[in-house]
Amino acid sequence: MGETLIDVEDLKKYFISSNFASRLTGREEALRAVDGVSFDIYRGETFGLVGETGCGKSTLGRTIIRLYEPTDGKIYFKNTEITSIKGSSLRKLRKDMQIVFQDPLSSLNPKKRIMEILWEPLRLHNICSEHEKERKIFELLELVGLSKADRHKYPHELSGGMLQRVNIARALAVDPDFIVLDEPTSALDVSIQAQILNLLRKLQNEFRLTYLFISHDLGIIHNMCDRIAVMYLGRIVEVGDWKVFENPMHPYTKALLSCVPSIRKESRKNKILLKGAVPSPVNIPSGCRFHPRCFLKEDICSEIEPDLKEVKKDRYVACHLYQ
Amino acid sequence: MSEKMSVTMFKKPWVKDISIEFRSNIPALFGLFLIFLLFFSAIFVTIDSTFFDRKIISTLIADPLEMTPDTYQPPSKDHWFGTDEFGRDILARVIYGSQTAVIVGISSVGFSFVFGVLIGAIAGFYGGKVDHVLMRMVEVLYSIPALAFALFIVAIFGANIQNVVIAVGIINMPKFARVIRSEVLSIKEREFVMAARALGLKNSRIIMDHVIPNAITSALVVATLSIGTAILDVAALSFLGFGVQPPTISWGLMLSSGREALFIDPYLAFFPGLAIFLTAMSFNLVGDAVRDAFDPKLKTRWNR
Amino acid sequence: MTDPLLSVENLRTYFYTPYGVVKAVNGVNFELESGKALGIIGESGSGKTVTGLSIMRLIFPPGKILKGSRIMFQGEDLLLKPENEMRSVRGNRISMVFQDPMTSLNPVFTIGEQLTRVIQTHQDLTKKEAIEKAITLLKEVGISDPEKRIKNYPHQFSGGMRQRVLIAMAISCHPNLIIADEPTTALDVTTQAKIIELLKDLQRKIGTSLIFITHDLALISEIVSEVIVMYCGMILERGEVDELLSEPLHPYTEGLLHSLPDVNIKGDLQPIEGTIPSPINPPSGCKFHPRCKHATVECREDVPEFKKIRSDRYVSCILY
Amino acid sequence: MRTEYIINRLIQVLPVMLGIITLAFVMLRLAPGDPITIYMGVRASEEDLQYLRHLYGFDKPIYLQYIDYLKRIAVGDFGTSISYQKPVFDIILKRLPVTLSLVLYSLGFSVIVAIPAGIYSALHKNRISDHIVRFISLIGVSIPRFFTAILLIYMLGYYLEILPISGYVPLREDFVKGSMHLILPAVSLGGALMGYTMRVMRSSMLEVLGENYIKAARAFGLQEKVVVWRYALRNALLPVITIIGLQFSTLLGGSIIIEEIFGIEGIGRLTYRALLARDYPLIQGVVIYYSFLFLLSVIIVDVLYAIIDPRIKYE
Repeated sequence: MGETLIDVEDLKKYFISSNFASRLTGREEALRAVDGVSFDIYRGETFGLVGETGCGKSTLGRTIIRLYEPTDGKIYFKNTEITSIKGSSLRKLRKDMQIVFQDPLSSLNPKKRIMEILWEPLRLHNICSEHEKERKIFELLELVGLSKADRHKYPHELSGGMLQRVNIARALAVDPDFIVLDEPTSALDVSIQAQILNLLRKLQNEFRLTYLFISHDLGIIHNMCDRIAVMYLGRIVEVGDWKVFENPMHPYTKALLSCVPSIRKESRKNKILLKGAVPSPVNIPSGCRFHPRCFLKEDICSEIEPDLKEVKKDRYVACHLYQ
Repeated sequence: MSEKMSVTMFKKPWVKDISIEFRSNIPALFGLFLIFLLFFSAIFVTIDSTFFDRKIISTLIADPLEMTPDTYQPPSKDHWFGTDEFGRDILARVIYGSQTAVIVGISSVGFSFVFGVLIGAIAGFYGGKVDHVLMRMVEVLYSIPALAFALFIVAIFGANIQNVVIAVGIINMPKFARVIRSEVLSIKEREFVMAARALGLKNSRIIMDHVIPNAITSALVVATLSIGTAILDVAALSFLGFGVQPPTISWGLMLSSGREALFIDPYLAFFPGLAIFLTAMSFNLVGDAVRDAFDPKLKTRWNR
Repeated sequence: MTDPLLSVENLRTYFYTPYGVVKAVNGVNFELESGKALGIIGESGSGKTVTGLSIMRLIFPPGKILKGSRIMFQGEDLLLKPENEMRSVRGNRISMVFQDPMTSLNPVFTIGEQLTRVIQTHQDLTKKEAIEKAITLLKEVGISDPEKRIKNYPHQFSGGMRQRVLIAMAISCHPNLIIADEPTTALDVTTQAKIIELLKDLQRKIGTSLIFITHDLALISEIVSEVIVMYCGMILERGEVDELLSEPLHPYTEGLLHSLPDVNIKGDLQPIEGTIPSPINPPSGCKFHPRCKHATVECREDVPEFKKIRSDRYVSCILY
Repeated sequence: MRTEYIINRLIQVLPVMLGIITLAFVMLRLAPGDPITIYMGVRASEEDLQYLRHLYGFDKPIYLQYIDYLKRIAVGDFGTSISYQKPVFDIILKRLPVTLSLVLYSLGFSVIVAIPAGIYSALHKNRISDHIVRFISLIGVSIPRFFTAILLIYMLGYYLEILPISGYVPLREDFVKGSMHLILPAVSLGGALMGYTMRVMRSSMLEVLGENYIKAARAFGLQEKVVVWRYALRNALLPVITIIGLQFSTLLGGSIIIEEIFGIEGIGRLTYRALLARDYPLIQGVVIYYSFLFLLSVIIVDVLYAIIDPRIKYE
């Protein structure tokens, strides 16, 4: 495999909810959104992060690019630790890492025209001068498949798909190495979603981008990603390449994959229906956090939390079945 | 096709929203008309006293020392609104009073606006302890009855126009702070602020460029609605003798003196009261319309 | 052929907004036989939800169901019924399950109160009998410990559980037809699978007909036998589900299928070009022509006829 | 759980109360002029002034005065009024029933009129009756209280001679007569609250009627009266309670002007007199009274909330 671009070690992000009364009574609650995850992302790949609502995948993505302060753990970018850099060095880092969010409309300031939105990063990082502005913005618009005339529009005048193109253009403006794609197509219709996915793939080849692709849609993840990590309740339970889809190892991955509907009759498998609902990240179960819903549970599962271990080449699983 | 048309016709989204709202809202148009009238008369009074050497209206205001026999006249052809205890024309005094109302109303709301928006934006954006301290202070102001608090200020520091403006400004300020804070709290969570941070913008820049421009529309709505309340508050202070002092003409004072002669000449109290009421009502009508125009909840999904 | 359970004829539902008239449903025809499951598929703005609401007659101003539309249900036209009679149809003979279980239950009443109220509205039962019935229903939709759970408030349930409660309400009077409007869109895949299993089970057990509205092509194939494809308020294609998905006739359906990042396809997708048209100013002629590869001048001018190609297979396209 | 929630809210309110009390102290000390001089007038000898200053504690350093002030408040000693020469606490207590009955009457009047009207208006959106209700609420929020009072006095009191135009009869002595005396003041005072409550009730009802659970309830064939009066109303009342709670202090403020106009010897009028006379102990006492009533209104609103909204106890 290629060179490591991002290295995350035992990263944690807790949200502490506290108010005056809870401080008095000393009962502050910690929402453990990301609870100790480690993985590498290689240069030029698309690393997929898949999981259900509330599993912490978005928080993880935002913490890696330092939009949230990590609670614990370490993040390395190009072999430099960026876990707690601040001020101008953090601002410099912003040029290398960008993000595209789920909701294309709310990702754009409604009071600004497309041109002003795209000019902001260019000006901020001194990428081009005032008189090159028009040319550079045209370039960006063309790159993402928008017309020049669109630059005078306000976000509310564009459709969802076009807005997401603007968001991608803004992220590309600073010429980053790494982009976090946080459910970039889940607010879009199927026919538009495919256009955006193709665009992202084209841009990746053109600029040697590295993607962290966050999604709950296994179809998209399978289609887009070189390697994937499956998250459950703040932890990664399985990491591997596309073989994860062919031969899932962790019981949760198995269940998740079995539940994906398919248009092909022959690929409709027997569904593994999990019991109960996902527990709250405030009260995480002891031992393996999946054990209360697991269909292959053993005694040890409720006591000891399994580590993410390499069980075959390039396949990591956190489950007692494989330890 | 419609997209192209809407682009050329309405460059700015809020212009479109407001024009659509006002086109179908006749009461709001009426309110707008009354506000126009109010401003016109306030400006007219200034022009009249500056350029015409008090010629036009001053003839309507008799010198109090002359004690004309025309005291307590009911409305007539000469005096449309009647005359007061000194025989002064009430119509002229109501017109003069518009100037005080406009100046005091707008400057006190300006005071609330500036401080309220600042406090609300800082509290909302920074959150945590800053938010806690600022909002508790605002809550203190909110929990004392507004009129009582304004009275305290004016009674203690003296009844003059500046103190009235400040007092009314302070009591209306919490509204702005609260609205802006909650607006900022929600804007802060919107992805475009997150994206601005991801681009590397400084906090101060994010507040100025992204947060305040988006929160300001709701502050403007509160401002329009507050001018009405501010005018009522100012009038209440004047009514109690703690507001603008004579010889400045204010509707509250006129109403207060009209009250004493209520059973002799009801018109004396009626017309200034009506003026206060209509002014407050106009600002409420326009404020409601502006709010409806900006309310995202009222917009349907085909409004793109 | 026996009379179908439901037959929608020339349904047109328009919304008169300040920005213009939105022809949300514009001439929709279909029938549904008793005990069958029909899928309505479409992207946003296709009119699929409004179709469902029109059948329930839950269209409020500025929306209006136009004259000339007919919704024949068990031999009577629902659109001609007085409102109070229509009310006894809703929840009783036709039920609806909505998209968002988080907001479809009243937050200030217990599950039991809400469930028994629906039961008592349509059935002549005492309070006690209604509670018993509620408990049985909750058990039927897979909620454990229903005796205790009926005293809980909606916020104490997860999304999947709430959808189960709503399904329990929908089946409480053994309706002849259930309209499920994207019932699993707000849910996770693992929860979705459980809800779909439940719906299939119940449909089999009580023999009710089902209209399943969704934007998810893959999902629809798992639950319905027949499907109609909607676009801009019109039906473009109709057919047996596996056949329609394996050999789509209409270019739009074909495009949708090629857009789908299925677990089995890797690499570039072949999306439909262009954007979904504005609902206020839809294209002339065939609504799909601006995005269609095969579009001709004719497509721009005339709405193609909705033709029967072979048994149970209809399409609205000049190619056929 | 609910009691815990209410206790939590109380803990949050206490600093606000302390803030109000402190603010009153600071403002009075910042004020130009000396209350003793004002009270005694220019003729008083310097010795007398010194004595009185000492007696009322005005000669101590500010921070000691503040500590003394808090200590006294803590034990319920609000000092002696300079102009009345009576304990402040007794003066306020004696007038409390007067103001409370006025405020409660106007609260009752506005709520009883506004809530049904607001609901009716929401249910008949954009019909003539809706426009009438909205127009009335617009008048309510736009008209100055004292103008309403003057109009009512002139028309109902003077012209038609239906109702008494001034004075107060304790309700305990003669309920009917007392109530008659309170009608005009209560209506003038409550007009604005009525207007606000009406529009909040209307808009909140409209908003709730657009919620998914209402759509779902209709889809399940529930009767329209059940949908409106049980399903929607209970949810729609929440913002109304908030607005009434917030507006409660406005009623207290308005009572100053209304009691003055109608010659009712309540705390509003007392506040006015205390301010005119710069009676510091009395002013402070009145401020404490206001903050106490504020606290009370917060408790009542929170209890009502906890009763109506089951989600509260888990937050």
